[in-house]
Amino acid sequence: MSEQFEPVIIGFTCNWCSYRAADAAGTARVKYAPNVRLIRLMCSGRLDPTFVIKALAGGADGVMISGCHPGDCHYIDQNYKALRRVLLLRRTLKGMGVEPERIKLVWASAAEGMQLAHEIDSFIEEVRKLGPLGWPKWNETDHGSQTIDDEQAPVAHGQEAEVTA
Amino acid sequence: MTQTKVIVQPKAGLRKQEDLTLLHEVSIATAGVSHLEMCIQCGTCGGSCPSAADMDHTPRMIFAMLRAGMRGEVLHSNTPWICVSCYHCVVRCPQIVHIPDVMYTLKGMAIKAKLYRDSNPPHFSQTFVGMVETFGRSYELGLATRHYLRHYPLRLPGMALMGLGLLTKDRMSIIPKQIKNMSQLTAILNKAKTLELTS
Amino acid sequence: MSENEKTPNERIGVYVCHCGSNIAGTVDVVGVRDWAQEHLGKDGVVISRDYKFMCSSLGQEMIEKDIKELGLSRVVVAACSPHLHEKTFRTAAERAGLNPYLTELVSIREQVSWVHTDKEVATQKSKSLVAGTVKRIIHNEALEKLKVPINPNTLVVGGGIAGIQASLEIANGGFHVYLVEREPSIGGHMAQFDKTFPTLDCSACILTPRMVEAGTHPNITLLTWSEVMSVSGYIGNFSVAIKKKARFVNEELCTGCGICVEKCPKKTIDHEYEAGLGYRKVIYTPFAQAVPKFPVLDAPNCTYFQNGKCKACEKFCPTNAIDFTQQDQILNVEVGNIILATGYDMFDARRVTNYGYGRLANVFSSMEFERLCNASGPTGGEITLRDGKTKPESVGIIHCVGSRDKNYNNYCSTICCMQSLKFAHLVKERTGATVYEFYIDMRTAAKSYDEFYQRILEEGTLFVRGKVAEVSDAAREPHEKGKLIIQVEDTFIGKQRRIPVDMVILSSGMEPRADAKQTGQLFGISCSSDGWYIERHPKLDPVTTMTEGILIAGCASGPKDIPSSVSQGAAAAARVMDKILQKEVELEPVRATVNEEKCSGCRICNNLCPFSAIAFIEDLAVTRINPALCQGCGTCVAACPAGAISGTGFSNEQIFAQIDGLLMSI
Amino acid sequence: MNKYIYYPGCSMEGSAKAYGDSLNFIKGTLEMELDEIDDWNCCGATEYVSLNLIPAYSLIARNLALASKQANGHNTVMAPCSACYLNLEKADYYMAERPALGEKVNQALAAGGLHYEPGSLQIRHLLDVFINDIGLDTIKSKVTRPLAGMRVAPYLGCMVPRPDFAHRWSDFEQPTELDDLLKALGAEVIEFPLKTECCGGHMTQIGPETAYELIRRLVSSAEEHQADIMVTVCPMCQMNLDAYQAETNHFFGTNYQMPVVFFTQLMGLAFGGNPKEVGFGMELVSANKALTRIGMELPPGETPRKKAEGLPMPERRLKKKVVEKINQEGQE
Repeated sequence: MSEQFEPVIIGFTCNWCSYRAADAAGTARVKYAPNVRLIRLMCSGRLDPTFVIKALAGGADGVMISGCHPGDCHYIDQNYKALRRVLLLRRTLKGMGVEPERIKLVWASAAEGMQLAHEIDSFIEEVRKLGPLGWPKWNETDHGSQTIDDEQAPVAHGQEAEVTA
Repeated sequence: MTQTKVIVQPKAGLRKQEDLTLLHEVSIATAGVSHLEMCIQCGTCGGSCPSAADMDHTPRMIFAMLRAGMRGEVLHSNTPWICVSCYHCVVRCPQIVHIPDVMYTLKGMAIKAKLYRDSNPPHFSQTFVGMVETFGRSYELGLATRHYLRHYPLRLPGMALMGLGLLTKDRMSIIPKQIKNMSQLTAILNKAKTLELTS
Repeated sequence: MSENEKTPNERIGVYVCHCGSNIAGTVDVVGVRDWAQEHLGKDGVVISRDYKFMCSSLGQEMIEKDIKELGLSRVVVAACSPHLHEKTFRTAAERAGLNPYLTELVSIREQVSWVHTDKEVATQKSKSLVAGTVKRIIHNEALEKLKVPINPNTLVVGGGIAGIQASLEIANGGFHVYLVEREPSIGGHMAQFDKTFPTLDCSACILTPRMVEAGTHPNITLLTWSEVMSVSGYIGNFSVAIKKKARFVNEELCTGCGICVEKCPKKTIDHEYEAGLGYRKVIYTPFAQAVPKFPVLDAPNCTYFQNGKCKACEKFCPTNAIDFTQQDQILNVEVGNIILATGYDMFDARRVTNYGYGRLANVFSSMEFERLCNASGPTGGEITLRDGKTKPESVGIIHCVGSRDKNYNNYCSTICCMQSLKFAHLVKERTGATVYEFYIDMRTAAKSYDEFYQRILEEGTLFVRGKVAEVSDAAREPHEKGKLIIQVEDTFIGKQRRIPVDMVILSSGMEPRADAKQTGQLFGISCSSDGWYIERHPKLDPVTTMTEGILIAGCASGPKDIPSSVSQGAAAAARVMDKILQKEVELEPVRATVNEEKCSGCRICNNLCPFSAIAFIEDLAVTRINPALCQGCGTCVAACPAGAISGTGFSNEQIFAQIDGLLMSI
Repeated sequence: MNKYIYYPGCSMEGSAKAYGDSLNFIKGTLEMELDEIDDWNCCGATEYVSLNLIPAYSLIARNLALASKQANGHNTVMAPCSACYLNLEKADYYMAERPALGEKVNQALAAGGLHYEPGSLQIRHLLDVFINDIGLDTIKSKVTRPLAGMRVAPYLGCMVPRPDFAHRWSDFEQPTELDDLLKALGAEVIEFPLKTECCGGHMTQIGPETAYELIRRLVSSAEEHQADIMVTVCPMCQMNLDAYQAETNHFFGTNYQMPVVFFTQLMGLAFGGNPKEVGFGMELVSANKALTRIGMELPPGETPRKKAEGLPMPERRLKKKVVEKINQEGQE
């Protein structure tokens, strides 16, 4: 790993638009930063807030949620529900002392591999600016490259995550 | 205006072999995003240009020559100097190439490389800029007389008539105006001259 | 984290694919293999192998062999995207007696080797992706595919040549088709053309028989002057509401004799069929060969509807078929598959103001010119200037109008070159005028297309390579007076030319339908950034979409010429019949189920389901989900505060475990 | 009261004095408050950019920096000169489009204790302000002496409708704003096909032969359409067409006598000003003949186009609508 902080991003994609956008990016050989690891759901509406908490608790520095563009949802309008949840979640995290900017919602149609790659890159840069998410070491899945900053990591986070996860 | 083909003797600043960095060099030295790389050679620019008839190469050919790295021929061409910046080409270009801005860049490069063929246009620009750098405003009377003295001495009488007309009709001031905070402007311009657009 | 810490008693096989150098070029495949073997043993990985082409029969056999001999209970294949080969490997596993849903694909090609460059980092990412899936798959359950019966009826939307072709193929196959067309007649754009390239046979001559066949086919219900209002359901079982717009003509009584049209006293400009170049009566059949033959009354323009007088049509109708009281009616039909052949719009040349269309009288759009040439058109096939009399002596044809231009449409409309060459021929043939063609690149890439180009060259058409800068009526020289001047750089001689002509034809490109996006949303499919519908796969699956049971054909998915539109119509029909003949369709068993012990009956989930698969059972005070209606999006699963709903294939356990895996320190 | 940060540009006090005077005359009538940028400098015309890029843009940006210091509440900079307007607009746009340029220019400005945040100001041309802020209805309502009987060629030139970064104009090629305004004054506006063709710009200085041809095209076309007078919105255009018309005649052996004035001068007349106070008499090709047309009881000139016959024309539609539609789609 290089000197600069390399954030770890967990990305949730829907099966129909955004995961296929990732495929499209691949097929078109669009290059983007390797910090992101994608998890496929059927729909962004499946996103359970605890997934995000769990990811952050587990050592991710940011979480990207992506779905079809509003109106294009394969399940009519479930991506709106994802949108609502994300907004709510950002507020909750703020309350927990975690920067809400660590969560990003991205709309990407199956054709928008280029755009998705671009979004991923810019999000990684944003998170890199925020620096590592300072959770206390709380299980072996903690990410290697992390530096622990006790002040900004109230123990409550760990517990909260424990409970929800 | 002569339509004769230009034959360029290799001189200082000229390269005989292809110079594949030329296009990029011009592109980044241009204000804004030039899109120069995107040219599809459709000729919309050359077709739109109101002064194309007087150019030895149409803008399209210039872009092809840039690709071919023909530095000498491009910088020696009169094309950028004939451009009247009417922006017809820009709004019609299917690839949105910022053509007039590229032309400005080429003029600048030609002056630096001393490759312009007709000294008249660069001198006009220099005289104009000279005025601006001394007064902060352009000074039409001084500009006109100086420039015409230098390049159209024989026309001057005829022009003088017009100049006189403008003067008597109070459309040309005899004394140049100067801005108050000249020192500030000078400071800015001096600093600016040390900077270049490289990325 | 209990569920992740339990040491699994599963036996997992990991298979890492080189994909030639596609993966191996950027990822240390062997490294990944060994790492999985060493570090994922505690998760149950008993064997880890690599192979050059895992999807080859040899690769598949290797996996099958291991399943049998090593008794694998889970298989993880690190290769390409699941959308490409998930089915391949799941079927292989099934052959070896393993439930297909116990095999998962890890995309280390589309998501790693093709998008990253640094080998070390790429390898590391591949490892964590594999780890994620290994930990996830422990929680996978054996699932059985759901089977639902297929309704053998098909809905075809759009009565252009593609839609007609699709309908006929299916109808001839013995299945019923509802063909919906929003115009008064089927035929689409092709019905407006005069000749068709490259063979120059008359469009009507080859199209009319097909139209008649579609109109009279016992297996086709023709619904013209109709539009789809709503669609619900899923593959095999769509229910569709169709609005049959009031025709004000009783189709039972009307014989199509045309007296009403003849007697109607009012003319109006025909913006649809005659492309604004001709007139039609207020009660009209768009053209002679229209199918069906019943006329339509254009109410907004009708004198009777405007001021209560006239009724000439009614007076003269011999069968009393005119019915001013007719209302729009809604038809509900049940179908198993839907083919969208919604076609294209012509690019509006007025947008290119420097070409003067709409300002300069003798600048014509391509569709206007088609009508000008057409024997049934406003001039009876005479090519004239806007005054309707004068024959042009010189004509300029401009290619790429609105196409290949970032100011309008970025794409090539593919047909315009051939269309323009056809125009050149027609002008020469009928007027003997001097013809200029202004093009950027000549694109004649299909069977006997370039030969046609050769023929036009031979006919003496003057080709100028250069995108026309402007068409103007401002003469500079005496010989330009009263002409249209085409100003262009002749890029072969590198000089600007001003060419005076009498007539200019703008070869406009194709655009997605103005309402393509709304229509797409109606049927649950999406558009590309250009606005065309997206195919499931641009090469290998061009007529299906991401939505099962919704197919596309013709120009709905992008500019096409007649041959390709016809083949796509037939292709879509074949796909539909294959589904129908299977009698039932297998649905992914990804479904949500309610654990009624846990369900508190809070009803939070009740309003979340867009497919109304969730029903609340009053007397038990619990919620139930109808697996046939559930599409498996999982929204309710995520919403249930009691965690009573679980989504097969994407359970919380699976996701949590995958997250742990992905975040494992490598 | 519409308030604007005002960038006059050098020529308003010199060759385009008539422009300046007439603007001063009408601004009261139209309730415009012009707050001149304190100690503004030349925009460099089209000359400086061709010598040295960063200084050229710094020169322009100094004005923007000064303007933004002056901007309290109202952040619209209005320039009546096309070249100035375009230079300011371009500097603002390119500094944003090309951050590298923005940085460098601000480094230079810093040497003078200044800074400009691209995008913080709205740069607009006088005509745009008349049409879109004040509005044709208001302008119509102020007309006390309709210009009936005067056949006017509306000449916009290049640099106002192009490249139009902000999509303010109805069209790049055939915008109708100026026509509409002149019609509102009661003038008879001809269909002038060359309304946005080039006047030759600085070519009058460095390549007169090129310029003369362009001037000829414009003047002859205006004459062909029997215009009494040409109306411009740009000092450079007025200078070239008016002051160099004699030269052009001399060069081609023609004898055009086409007066060229600023649209503000006609507005002044229509608002009741007398010719002198709105700058008439400063033009080299006298506008007297055109002036005599006003007030005289002339039957309205026969309508230029006869009733359409033969095949119907596609209705003509402004591009603006389409542009808006496309923009909306863009935003979706």
